[in-house]
Amino acid sequence: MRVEIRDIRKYFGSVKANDGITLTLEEGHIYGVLGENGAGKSTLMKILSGYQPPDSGEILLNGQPHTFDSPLSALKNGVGMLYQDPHDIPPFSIVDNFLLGRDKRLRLNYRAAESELKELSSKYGFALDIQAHVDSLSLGERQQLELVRLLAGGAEVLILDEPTTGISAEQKDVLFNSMRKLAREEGKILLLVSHKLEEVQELCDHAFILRRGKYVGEMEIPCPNEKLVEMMFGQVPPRSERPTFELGDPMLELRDVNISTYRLSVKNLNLSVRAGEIFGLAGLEGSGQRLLIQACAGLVRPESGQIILDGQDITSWSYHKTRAVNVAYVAAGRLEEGLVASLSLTEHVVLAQRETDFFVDWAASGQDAQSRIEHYQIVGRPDSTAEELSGGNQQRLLFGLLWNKLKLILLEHPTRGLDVRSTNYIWNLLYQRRQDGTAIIFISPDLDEIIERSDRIAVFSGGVMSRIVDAKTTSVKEIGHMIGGQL
Amino acid sequence: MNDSELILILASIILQAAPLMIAVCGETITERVGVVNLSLDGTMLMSAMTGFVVSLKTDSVWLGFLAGAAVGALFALIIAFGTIRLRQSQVAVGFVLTLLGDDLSAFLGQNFTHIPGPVVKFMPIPVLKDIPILGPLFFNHDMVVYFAFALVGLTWWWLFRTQPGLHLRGTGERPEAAFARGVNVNRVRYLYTLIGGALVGIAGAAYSLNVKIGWAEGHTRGLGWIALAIVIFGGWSPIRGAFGAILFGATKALATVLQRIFPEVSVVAFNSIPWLLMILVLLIVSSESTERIIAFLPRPLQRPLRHLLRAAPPMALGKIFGGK
Amino acid sequence: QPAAPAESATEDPGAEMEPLTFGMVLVGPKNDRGWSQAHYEGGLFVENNLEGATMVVFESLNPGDKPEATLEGVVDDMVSQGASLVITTSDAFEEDTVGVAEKYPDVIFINSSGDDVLVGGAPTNLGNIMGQMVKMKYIAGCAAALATESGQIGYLGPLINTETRREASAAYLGARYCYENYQGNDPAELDFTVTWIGFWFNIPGVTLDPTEVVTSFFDSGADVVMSGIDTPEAIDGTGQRASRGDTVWASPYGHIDGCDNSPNVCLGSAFFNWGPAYLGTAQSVSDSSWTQAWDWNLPNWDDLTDLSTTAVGWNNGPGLTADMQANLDDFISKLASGELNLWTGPINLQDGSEYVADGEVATDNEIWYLPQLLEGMEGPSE
Amino acid sequence: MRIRTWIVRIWPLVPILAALLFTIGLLVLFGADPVEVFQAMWQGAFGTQDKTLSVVAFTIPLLLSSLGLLLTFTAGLWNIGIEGQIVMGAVAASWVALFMDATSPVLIAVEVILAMLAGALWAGVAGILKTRGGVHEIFGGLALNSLAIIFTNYLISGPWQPPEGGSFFGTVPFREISQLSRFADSRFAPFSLLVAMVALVMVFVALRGTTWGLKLKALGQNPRSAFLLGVSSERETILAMMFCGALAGLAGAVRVLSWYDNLKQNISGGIGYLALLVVMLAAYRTLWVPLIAFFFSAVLNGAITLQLRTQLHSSLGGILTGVMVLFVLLFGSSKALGIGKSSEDEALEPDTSEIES
Ligand SMILES: Nc1ncnc2c1ncn2[C@@H]1O[C@H](COP(=O)(O)OP(=O)(O)OP(=O)(O)O)[C@@H](O)[C@H]1O
Ligand SMILES: Nc1ncnc2c1ncn2[C@@H]1O[C@H](COP(=O)(O)OP(=O)(O)OP(=O)(O)O)[C@@H](O)[C@H]1O
Ligand SMILES: [Mg+2]
Ligand SMILES: [Mg+2]
Repeated sequence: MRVEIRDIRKYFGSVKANDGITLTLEEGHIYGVLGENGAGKSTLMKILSGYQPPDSGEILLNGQPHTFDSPLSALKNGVGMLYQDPHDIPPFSIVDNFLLGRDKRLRLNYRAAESELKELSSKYGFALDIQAHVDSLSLGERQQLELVRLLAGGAEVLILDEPTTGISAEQKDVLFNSMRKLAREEGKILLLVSHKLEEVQELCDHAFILRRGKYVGEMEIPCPNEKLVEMMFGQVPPRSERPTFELGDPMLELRDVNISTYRLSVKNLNLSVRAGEIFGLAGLEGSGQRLLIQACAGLVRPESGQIILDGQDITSWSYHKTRAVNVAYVAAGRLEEGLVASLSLTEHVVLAQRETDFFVDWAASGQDAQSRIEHYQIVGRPDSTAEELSGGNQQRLLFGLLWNKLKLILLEHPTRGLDVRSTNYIWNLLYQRRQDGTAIIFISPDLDEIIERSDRIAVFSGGVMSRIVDAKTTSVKEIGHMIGGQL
Repeated sequence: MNDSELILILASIILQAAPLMIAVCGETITERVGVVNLSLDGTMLMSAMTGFVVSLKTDSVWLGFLAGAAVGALFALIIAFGTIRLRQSQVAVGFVLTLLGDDLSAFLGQNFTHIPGPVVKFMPIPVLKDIPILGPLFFNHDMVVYFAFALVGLTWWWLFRTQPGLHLRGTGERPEAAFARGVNVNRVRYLYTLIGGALVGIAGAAYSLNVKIGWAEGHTRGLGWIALAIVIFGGWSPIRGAFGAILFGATKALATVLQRIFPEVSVVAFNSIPWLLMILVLLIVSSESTERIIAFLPRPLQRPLRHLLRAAPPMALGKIFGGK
Repeated sequence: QPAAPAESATEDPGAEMEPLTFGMVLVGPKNDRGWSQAHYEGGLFVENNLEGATMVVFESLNPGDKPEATLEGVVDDMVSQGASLVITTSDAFEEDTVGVAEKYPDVIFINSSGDDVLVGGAPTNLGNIMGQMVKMKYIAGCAAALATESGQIGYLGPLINTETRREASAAYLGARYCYENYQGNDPAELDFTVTWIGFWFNIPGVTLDPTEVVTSFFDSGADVVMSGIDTPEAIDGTGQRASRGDTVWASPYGHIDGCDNSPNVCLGSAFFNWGPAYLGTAQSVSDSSWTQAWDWNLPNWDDLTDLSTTAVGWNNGPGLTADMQANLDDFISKLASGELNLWTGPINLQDGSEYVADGEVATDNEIWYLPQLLEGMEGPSE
Repeated sequence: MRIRTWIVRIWPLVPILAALLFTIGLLVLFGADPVEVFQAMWQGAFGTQDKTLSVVAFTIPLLLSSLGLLLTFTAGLWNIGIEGQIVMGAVAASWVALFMDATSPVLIAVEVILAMLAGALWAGVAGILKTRGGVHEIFGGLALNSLAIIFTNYLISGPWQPPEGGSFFGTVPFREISQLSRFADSRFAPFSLLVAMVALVMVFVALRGTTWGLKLKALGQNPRSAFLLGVSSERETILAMMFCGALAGLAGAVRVLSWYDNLKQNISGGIGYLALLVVMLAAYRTLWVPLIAFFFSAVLNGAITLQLRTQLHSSLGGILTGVMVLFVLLFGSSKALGIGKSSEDEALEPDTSEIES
């Protein structure tokens, strides 16, 4: 199979997501697709996989032009895509999810489906529990499920959009091995969209680079990272060095805290974070680290134990009470839990104020908003709504709304989906916060980030917290194993 | 009250619950595909009126039901068009249609109130009706009742055992995923919204042609809302919904019986029972505290209890597909 | 407005009699097959029998159906359309009618089923009219007793007030008498249950559903249902029940053609016939001879279906068998001749207390203001 | 382009006209003369001073309820229970009017306050059922509506029945001193208008100029984010409900103290539902609400004379208003129809062309 993408264009109003992109893909290769945020990677992939039609341009399979009116027709022609968030149906059982859209017969044939599932997943080294429901799976398992579905659908070209965000080291290895297998042994074409150059270097043998919707070049892999980065960003962005910082007295202490929901329960957490310290929590989604953060934020009640903030016992305080003593919580989903899509920046500023007076002074608030926009370099106007902001700018806004002189900041995935530039910016903001003696606890799926940014690290696995390791002395490998359960 | 009398009462309850069961099935289908058809109350009034008038003019109950179904589908079409194509709030459009259906049915039906008309033929099933208890309960009725039970079974089978049913549910849970698997989301939504509406229409006609014979202003007022509540209580499952419909019928019958047993209590008091029960039941289904209570019970009990009492709506219910 | 009245006035021998416009305010829809429709037809009767009389109707005047309408507003309109007589057809309108009567002293007002005149102190341009439905209820009750085999009769009551208690009790008296004297049974064994739905007609969610009440009567062993409410659920429900093979009867209420909805189960309907009374009033108003009165009008015993004379009536239903009919006619003749007065003591109230002493006869007032149901009836009194 | 902008400008009128055409069609179908009909309705609404006054008088409770609904709508709540809140307000006011002894001003003050309390409490129940019990306010509200009416029926047929026995039609008329003084023996009480205007201003300010209004807006758009931004969802939800309930209760008081003079069964008769339509037709814009409430009141009052003159079924009024709201809802925004869509709009709207077609 040979795929040619010819002069693809896709505009979203003023935004030129794809602006005349032409690529050629050869059988048996693993291609990397690189580019900063909004470069147009996902858009191009969605077009190739029939999720969106291009405004113009054409796609040739083995020389024949094809137009895909739906992802299914693309799959029928051998092109399948694994989306940034797997397009599966959480409440469904795995088999239902696998069957949806597959056979055309009226009655569902579960037995056949189950055997096919088993066979394929074992073939690619996936361990899937057929009986489970999708929403009980980890992100990695959900990806595996999607892959199996695509392969069963006869995919010859497989597109994976940022597949490694949020999956464990083991799962990543499993994924990459299966990908190699697919390319080398079965001659399939694989496209890997990723922000992580290391991964591209590790897996791919060729990389395309996009910028602001345009094709800017390609490279044979391996090649020096610098070249790639230069192509992606135009110039090499300054690598932010973490300023060393003298830690203060303990700011947050957890004394054998037990938290349990009917999904997961975390047993006797003991932990002490010092003023100005940055504490990283690693682990697969749903391993308990999020519960810890939320317990500190007052979003879940511990069953027992004590949470002490700066000498004050805040155990099972409400979220708002906790917030009032200068604890901030920044959730992962920006527009879901953090910003209100249709409210303007000014309105956000007013809402988030520490003490709000009953009547709003719109003029003053507007200026306040403007000054924050400048200070946090947000691309937007005081009256532009949150949803009009780009991912990174939304994140900047979230930080712009934080009070100053905080005691504790709790972060989930602070830089998810952000490119190096935005990421550095966000972290610099956080480093500045330490000056006020603010303690920072954050969750990240990205082990490099955790090791690079934290002072100390704890790893969660199945509701158990590991011993606390020092970021300077540990390695991705060690953390990876701990995530795997060897605490 | 001896037990033969009890059976009679139960049989009547089933008879009166039949239209409600049909409406609940219809709305369950609609909501399962992700669309809330809030206009049930207005739809049923319109279809009850139309059904009666048509069967009066044509002297055929079947044409009456057909007309009822058509009206139901028409109202559903307005909802579908307004919310899928025009992207308007499903609740808003539905609510306006509710009030409109009420007035419109009163106006169009003004010359047909309280007059005799054709009714569905009684049709006991020969052998089966003589089975002790079950016979009189289930096989001593008419087509409407049999249809209701058949429909409940069929709907369940369609939803949970067939490929189209899978498409249906997938669309209601996660349209973008369904789309990625080749489901034409909006066509499917149109289709099942219309089917659901048609069923609701049939239910309306079933009232004026079988259970509350004839037509009068506001003839079935309130029942549409009840049906909507029962869909929730039924946890979006036709079978649980059918139980809900029968339970509701039972409480109303209870209100009547209680008045005879306690003549000293104010007559009005009993009329409030169904509503109090409605609140209670919805509490059980959707309150967090139920979850806590269940959590206290022994493990083996928990799953079945959750299955029986709790329910979460389809994830994409009421949401417009295509939004970010 | 039609031009007719002008001419008819000239043709009219009785010279100065000018064409009359009269208002008719209904509490329910004019085609409810019951209370309101009977009044409406009474109005039509006037239009047909009084030269140039025209009726202006307003239906469903009640807060539920017409929150935006008030009796006063409606009457203003009617008067401005030239009405010199306004008939308000429910005791719901009692106070408001007094109000408008004072506002329009030279318009005559009739409040049907009200009792202001009886109580006293009503404005002089206000009168009350009511038919002696109790007498027809005797007959309905008797018919029920003649028909029942199970000895259980269900009475579908509207809401509880003096009028409805009066009529339910009358039905019971009739039933008890015939159950004893024609059926030869022990009256103590007669099971006569009243179930009140809570209003004159079905209000979904607020009243009991009459259809369901009827069904539950039959389920609990009754084989005759008498209706006391404005709408025909009783006869409809019974008809459907019969179509399922049960032998059951119904006796509808309020409208002369009440049986039509399903004739063969119908024992006959007790109905109001306002035509004669309203015609009389209209005539006296237009020749300005009207005088205030509280009329509790009697039936025409010679022909209970003669719409030009009787105030209340009884229309035999196809459901009556020959010998039922014979006994019923005999009972009616006894009532007509006055040889039988069912309100002759001893009559006890439901709580057992004596209401009419042995040998005494209840007065109109005692009957009008009956405080409870009677002993032997089941169902709430308050 | 000229024409297009022009279309966009006059577009809002199109659905209204369509609704009128629909109604006219209905009339013709039933052999009525539209001209005569609209004449009659105009007469019925503005023919005489009394009529105009009763249009105003009927507007007031409708307006009060609509204003309340603006709050709940902003908070993303469908307060269908408003009907019951009106009724409970009426009940509370009646209780005072029937049984309390005091001078007129005191009576009125107590009536108004208790009415607002009662309405607020009834709304609060629906609010708590939602926040604590997860029962959607639509269903909680419906149940509470019926319960409120049943409760009234219990009162007027039981404890509060007139001496000559309950007839379910109402209590005895209140004493003069316990009623609002009316303008030129109409049903219009100037005081109530004053109150309504105050309410209007307060709601306007609350929504435009206060953090509370902003909180409600955030809550309505995205409860989760609002909560994390420091909005106490439960508190604000219940508050919004209760303020709405208070205004509804006030409306109920006006019903029994100036429109009627006693407590009747089903005192509201759907004013609450009508108010929901008003707010929808006003597209949730505060300043439009009074106009539309007045318009609705005029249509309904006109329908009375219409029925008297032409014997047409009076549900016509309801049909006209209903169809109007429906059409505006469906075709009101030219954007949704793709007419006069500007390029920015498209940039902001998630692209779904492939699904739309
Ligand atoms: N549905 C849409 N509506 C409007 N603009 C869109 C839409 N989808 C993508 N865009 C814009 O098109 C550009 C390309 O988006 P795309 O998601 O392809 O970037 P990307 O390379 O995947 O970025 P990231 O690395 O953050 O995923 C961005 O500016 C994005 O905002
Ligand atoms: N759904 C949308 N609606 C409106 N505008 C959008 C949408 N998606 C993207 N955009 C526009 O596209 C631009 C880029 O969006 P995107 O989220 O891809 O940012 P980005 O290029 O990834 O930048 P960042 O690196 O900050 O994430 C935004 O400025 C936004 O105005
Ligand atoms: Mg982006
Ligand atoms: Mg992307």
